[in-house]
Amino acid sequence: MSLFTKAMSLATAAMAVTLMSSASFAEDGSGQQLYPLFTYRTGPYAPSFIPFGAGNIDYLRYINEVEGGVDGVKILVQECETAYTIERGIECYERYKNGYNGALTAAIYPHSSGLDVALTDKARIDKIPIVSPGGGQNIATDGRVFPYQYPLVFDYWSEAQIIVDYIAQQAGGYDKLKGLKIATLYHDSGYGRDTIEPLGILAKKYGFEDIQIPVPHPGEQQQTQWQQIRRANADWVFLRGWGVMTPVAIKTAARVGFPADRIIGDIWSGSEDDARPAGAAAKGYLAVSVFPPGTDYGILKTLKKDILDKGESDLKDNSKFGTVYYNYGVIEAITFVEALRTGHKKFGNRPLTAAEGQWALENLDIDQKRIAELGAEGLISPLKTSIDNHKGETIAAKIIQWNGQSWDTRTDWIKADASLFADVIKAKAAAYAKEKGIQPRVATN
Amino acid sequence: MSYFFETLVSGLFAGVMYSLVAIGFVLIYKASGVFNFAQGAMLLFSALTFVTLTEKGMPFALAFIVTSLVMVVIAILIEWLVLRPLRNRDPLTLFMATLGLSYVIEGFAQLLMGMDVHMLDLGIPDVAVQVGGIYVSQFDIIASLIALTLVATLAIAFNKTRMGISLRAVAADTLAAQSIGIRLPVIWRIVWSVAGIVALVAGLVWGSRQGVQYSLSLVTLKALPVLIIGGFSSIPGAIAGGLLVGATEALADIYVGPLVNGSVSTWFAYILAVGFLLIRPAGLFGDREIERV
Amino acid sequence: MTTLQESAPSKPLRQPVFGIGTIAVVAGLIAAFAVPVLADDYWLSSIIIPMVIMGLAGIGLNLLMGYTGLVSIGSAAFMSIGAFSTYNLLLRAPFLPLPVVLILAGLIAAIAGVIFGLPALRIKGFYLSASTLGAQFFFEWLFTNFSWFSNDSQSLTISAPRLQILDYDLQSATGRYYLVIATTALLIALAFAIVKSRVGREWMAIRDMDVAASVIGIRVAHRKLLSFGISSFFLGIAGALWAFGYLGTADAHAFNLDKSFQILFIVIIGGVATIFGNFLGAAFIVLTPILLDRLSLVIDLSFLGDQGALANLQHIIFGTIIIVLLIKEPDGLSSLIKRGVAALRPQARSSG
Amino acid sequence: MTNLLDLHDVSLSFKGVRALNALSFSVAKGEICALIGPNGAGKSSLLNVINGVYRADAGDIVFDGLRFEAIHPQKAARLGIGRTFQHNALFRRLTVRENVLVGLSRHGTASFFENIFRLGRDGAERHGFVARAERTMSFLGLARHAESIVSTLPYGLQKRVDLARALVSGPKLLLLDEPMAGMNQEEKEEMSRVIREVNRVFGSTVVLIEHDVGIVLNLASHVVVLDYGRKLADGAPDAVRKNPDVIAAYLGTIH
Repeated sequence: MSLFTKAMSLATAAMAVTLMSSASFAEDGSGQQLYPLFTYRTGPYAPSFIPFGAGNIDYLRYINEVEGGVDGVKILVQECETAYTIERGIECYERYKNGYNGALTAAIYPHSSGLDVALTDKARIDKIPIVSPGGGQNIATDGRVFPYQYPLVFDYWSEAQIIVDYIAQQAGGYDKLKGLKIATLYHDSGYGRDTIEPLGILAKKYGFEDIQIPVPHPGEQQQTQWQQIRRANADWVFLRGWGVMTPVAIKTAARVGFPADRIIGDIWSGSEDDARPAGAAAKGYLAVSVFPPGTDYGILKTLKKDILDKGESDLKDNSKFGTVYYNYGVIEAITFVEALRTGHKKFGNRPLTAAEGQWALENLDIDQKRIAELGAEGLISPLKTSIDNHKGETIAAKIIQWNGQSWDTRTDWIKADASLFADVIKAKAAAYAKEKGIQPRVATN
Repeated sequence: MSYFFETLVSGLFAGVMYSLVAIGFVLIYKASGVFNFAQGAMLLFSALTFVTLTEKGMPFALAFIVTSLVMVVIAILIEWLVLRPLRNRDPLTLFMATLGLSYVIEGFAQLLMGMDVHMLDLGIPDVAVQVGGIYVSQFDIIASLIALTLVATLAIAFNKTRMGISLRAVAADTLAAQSIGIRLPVIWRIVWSVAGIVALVAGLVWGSRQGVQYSLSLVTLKALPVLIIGGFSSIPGAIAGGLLVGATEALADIYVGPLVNGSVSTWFAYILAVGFLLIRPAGLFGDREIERV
Repeated sequence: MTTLQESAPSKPLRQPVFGIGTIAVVAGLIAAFAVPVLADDYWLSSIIIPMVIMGLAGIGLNLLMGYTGLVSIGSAAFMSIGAFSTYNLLLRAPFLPLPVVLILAGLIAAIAGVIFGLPALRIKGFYLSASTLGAQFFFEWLFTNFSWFSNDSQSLTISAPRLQILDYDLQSATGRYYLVIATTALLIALAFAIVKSRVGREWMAIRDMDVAASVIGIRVAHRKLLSFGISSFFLGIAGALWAFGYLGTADAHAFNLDKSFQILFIVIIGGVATIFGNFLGAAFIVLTPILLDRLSLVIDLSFLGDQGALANLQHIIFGTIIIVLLIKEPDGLSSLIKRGVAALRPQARSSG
Repeated sequence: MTNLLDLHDVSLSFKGVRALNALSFSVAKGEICALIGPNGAGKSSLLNVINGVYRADAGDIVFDGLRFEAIHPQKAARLGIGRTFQHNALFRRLTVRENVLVGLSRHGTASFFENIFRLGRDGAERHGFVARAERTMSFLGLARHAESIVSTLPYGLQKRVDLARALVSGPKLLLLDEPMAGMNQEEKEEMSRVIREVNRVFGSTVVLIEHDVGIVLNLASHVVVLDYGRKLADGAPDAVRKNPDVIAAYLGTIH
């Protein structure tokens, strides 16, 4: 047997032992609530995950160590790397769906829109709630058809409304929208195309001209697209970018002479990492913000004092504290903790099962008062779910502006009119139910 | 009509950017017959090293030199650890080895220098200037000048220096070159080093445009159809192929895209390249091999 | 005899009816059908099923690459064709039973394979490999850009409307496992039948020396296209299983370039011109990231930095293993195992 | 005696270099014809033109009554032109038996589906192929090595496998490109005997290239001498041996 053969067999044996026995080495988790943290610390999207994951971890660490858990129940964080791929995400889901070493799973946050979709059928069979704040499927708003999907906080149809509302504000009223040209430059994918339909409806309603221009993934060349925009004499550009597409768009806009303060980025085009690489060209660039950046919120000050300054933060680079993605992570962790509290009120202060977690997520009510108690005023807007509405009754976002170094908040919460698209979404959910043969639930409580 | 020309011109400039990446592949292919898939990873690595150094306060010129040296060291390591043990193996094995290599280099790049998105400002103003009724970006003009300078330098180096002549000898006939005393490992080390420096230049130009981040390594995929059309072994081919791909892709996006409700540029260049291959299997400037039996 | 003989791909043509091979096959089948009794849902759903399907995809590429000598880096495109065809056939022709749908989906992928294999008649080597990327990007675009393929679903994803054979529902992990393992077993038998037939010999002849193959009268062009077609047939069915037997739902990006590379690595790691080797390669591809991820739970790796460093380390280890295998073990893990077994059984070797 | 092969004014050049220059000659059915000439005389190129690996620039060829200017190698094989190669062109990762079996490909009658599912004509084809391969292998003394991977065999045996692969399909014309290269005297004589046997038992007409003039003049019934793409002499061994041009240009002082 060659040395190489020996080494390989030794490695194989070691791997087998690891795989079989890893569970038994780990600490006992009974009495704790599991939070399976789906990470993507590698790959093209890692830059956004790193601060996001830190926000997640820091808040849960604060809850565990400073507040002694959620109503006394400690949260056990277990990381699982998905590399933003669906198959590894499924492995993570299968690994943690039934808990871990005694710690119970109440809900799973897949941290990926693609994975959220891929888990839809599995979660229905396994009865595990899947929660995707800011990144869920819009049709899953209808909780009667999707009992286990929670596209909390935001959707792109509401985003289109908010953009149009903001433009109307700037123009001086909805009647001034008539004749304006709003170009949407979108990432050519399911995500990017999602706003074509609502903008079509809005254009008909308000009489603005709706121009749709696709950018193929990854979007490192956009000269022709921006020439189209300039040629069409667009008044505003709604930039629905993803990854590298955003800075290239901002730079190319500057090159063809389109003003940055007439470009409004989507929530995934509105982080520091989207604007900063565009350099000076990005000054004045606007973006929709559901997860407002900044450190001037009560909870952020608390985290700084109790976690960051004690060197217990997951951040390696403290300058990322208070960035869009960090705050997103904190906000997401708040939804988890608040869901647990909601559940504890009904089921008692103990780890929740998936069924109990599902009930809690369906009965969330983070109102203005609770937001103030959390020290999250200005950071989150009220969130109230029901069996009919798994997203939250009011959807709101702010508009922020890049000053060359950081984001400035331009507006207060702009609320989307939920009634406008509700019927279209319901109809889509009904069609889905029919295709899948799902009997929609009726509200019982 | 001016819209057509504007699209054409911007497409041609985009093509120059593709060529800049493609040249690195051609160099390595000529000298070692390897299609180096890791070129994209080298591009990422070099650009990341450069910005990390400048962010630490190192002046531009010094950072460029230090990064170049790092690329030389990497080239020597690659020759020693990968190419030498795989000598005399078929080209496809070497190609697959470079696929593995790209994982290693990307992994190291991010392990050592993190995964942040970096801004890179080369101090080139990126504004539009009007030339003959057409808007042209100043940045594009300068990027093209950089590419031209690079090509000219390489051409002189190949044709005038002793090293370059040895390299061409290796490209023409490896066995004969070895028999007259040219040492292959030395040639490989040099060529991979030069390719590393070309990757650095391309990485800086691309990086200043889209930020230095992981997706820089994906520009490889844009360079591939350029290489198929231009031929893997020809620098003029890489330039001509780049221009052809850039121009047709831009025009197709404008004139074909609307017909198929979307952008076609992810695949258009490849289909163009495949069509091209069916007509001219060796590419625009590549040599056609005669099979000996 | 020598070790060289043991690695011979061919066996004597006449075999006893109930030889060791038959017994091994029967034992293997029994074992395969007993797996759900021993393995829990996690093992089935997230390790065994993807491993088997990726192994099947590896066979698909290996028929083209290992047996005919044509390297494709667009394999995932043909998987996506199989997946999207299956979805649309199930949706739009609900009277068709699942096995028929799978075969039809494979045939559609095969037709696409033949069309995108046409450049092989003019070009070789990595010119050909690079041109297969055309298929990769074209189909990813096609299935993203025309929502008809995903029945106008908002997220452009497809999910199986129904998964059943003769009223037996296959949605559970065990059901999906049986679907996957039965399909794979049949396709393994088919793969063996092909490579042991005249066609298989002719493919290998083309791989080893295509000019000589042409001179002795083998229809080289026809055989190359056939190889593309059959390879794509396997990949198409593997794609359908990947989408519906494993992921549950899929979009075009589930079959991106990374997937094509994974399949290529499966063939390199498992060994070219093998059938079972592909499952070794697939095991490696599926298990390595999970193992490295789990390693961090067992051993304190904080000295390496954070979790992100560990994830990058995975990349490095993975790439290194590919290179080391290419250098040390060009015939892949299957030949390593053969030699390992031979080394452990010296008596058997001297008597054989 | 009729001619099996006629070449008329065949020319071929590579990148401006003339490999064959208006070459004409005939091979009679059943004879052993040797092509001799120095390296670069165009001998291998000539074989490549006859069975279609190269395409002649000018001239035409008549094989077994069929006239063509260029032919596809597969068509040539179907017409009954077999071929061995100067440099090793075996299917190196296959066994000897597989190499020989592949040589029968053009005789395959079963369809793809019959082949893989072992239906219909497959059984007859399989049996016929195996029988023919076994016969050819034992005829060439390869039966012992049937299961060996060819790349592991010594050079001399590989040459024989190459011959077996060409012979097994029963070609009317067998083109042998230096079948005795690299062999010692004893092996060469053994190979000569085999070629003569092939010619006698299988009835194949043989055109061969060989450098060893002594061997050639004993083996061949017809010798064509080439020099720089031109024909220098053409005739029976004795006549060629006495041709003054040949003596001057090539044979020198031998005999």
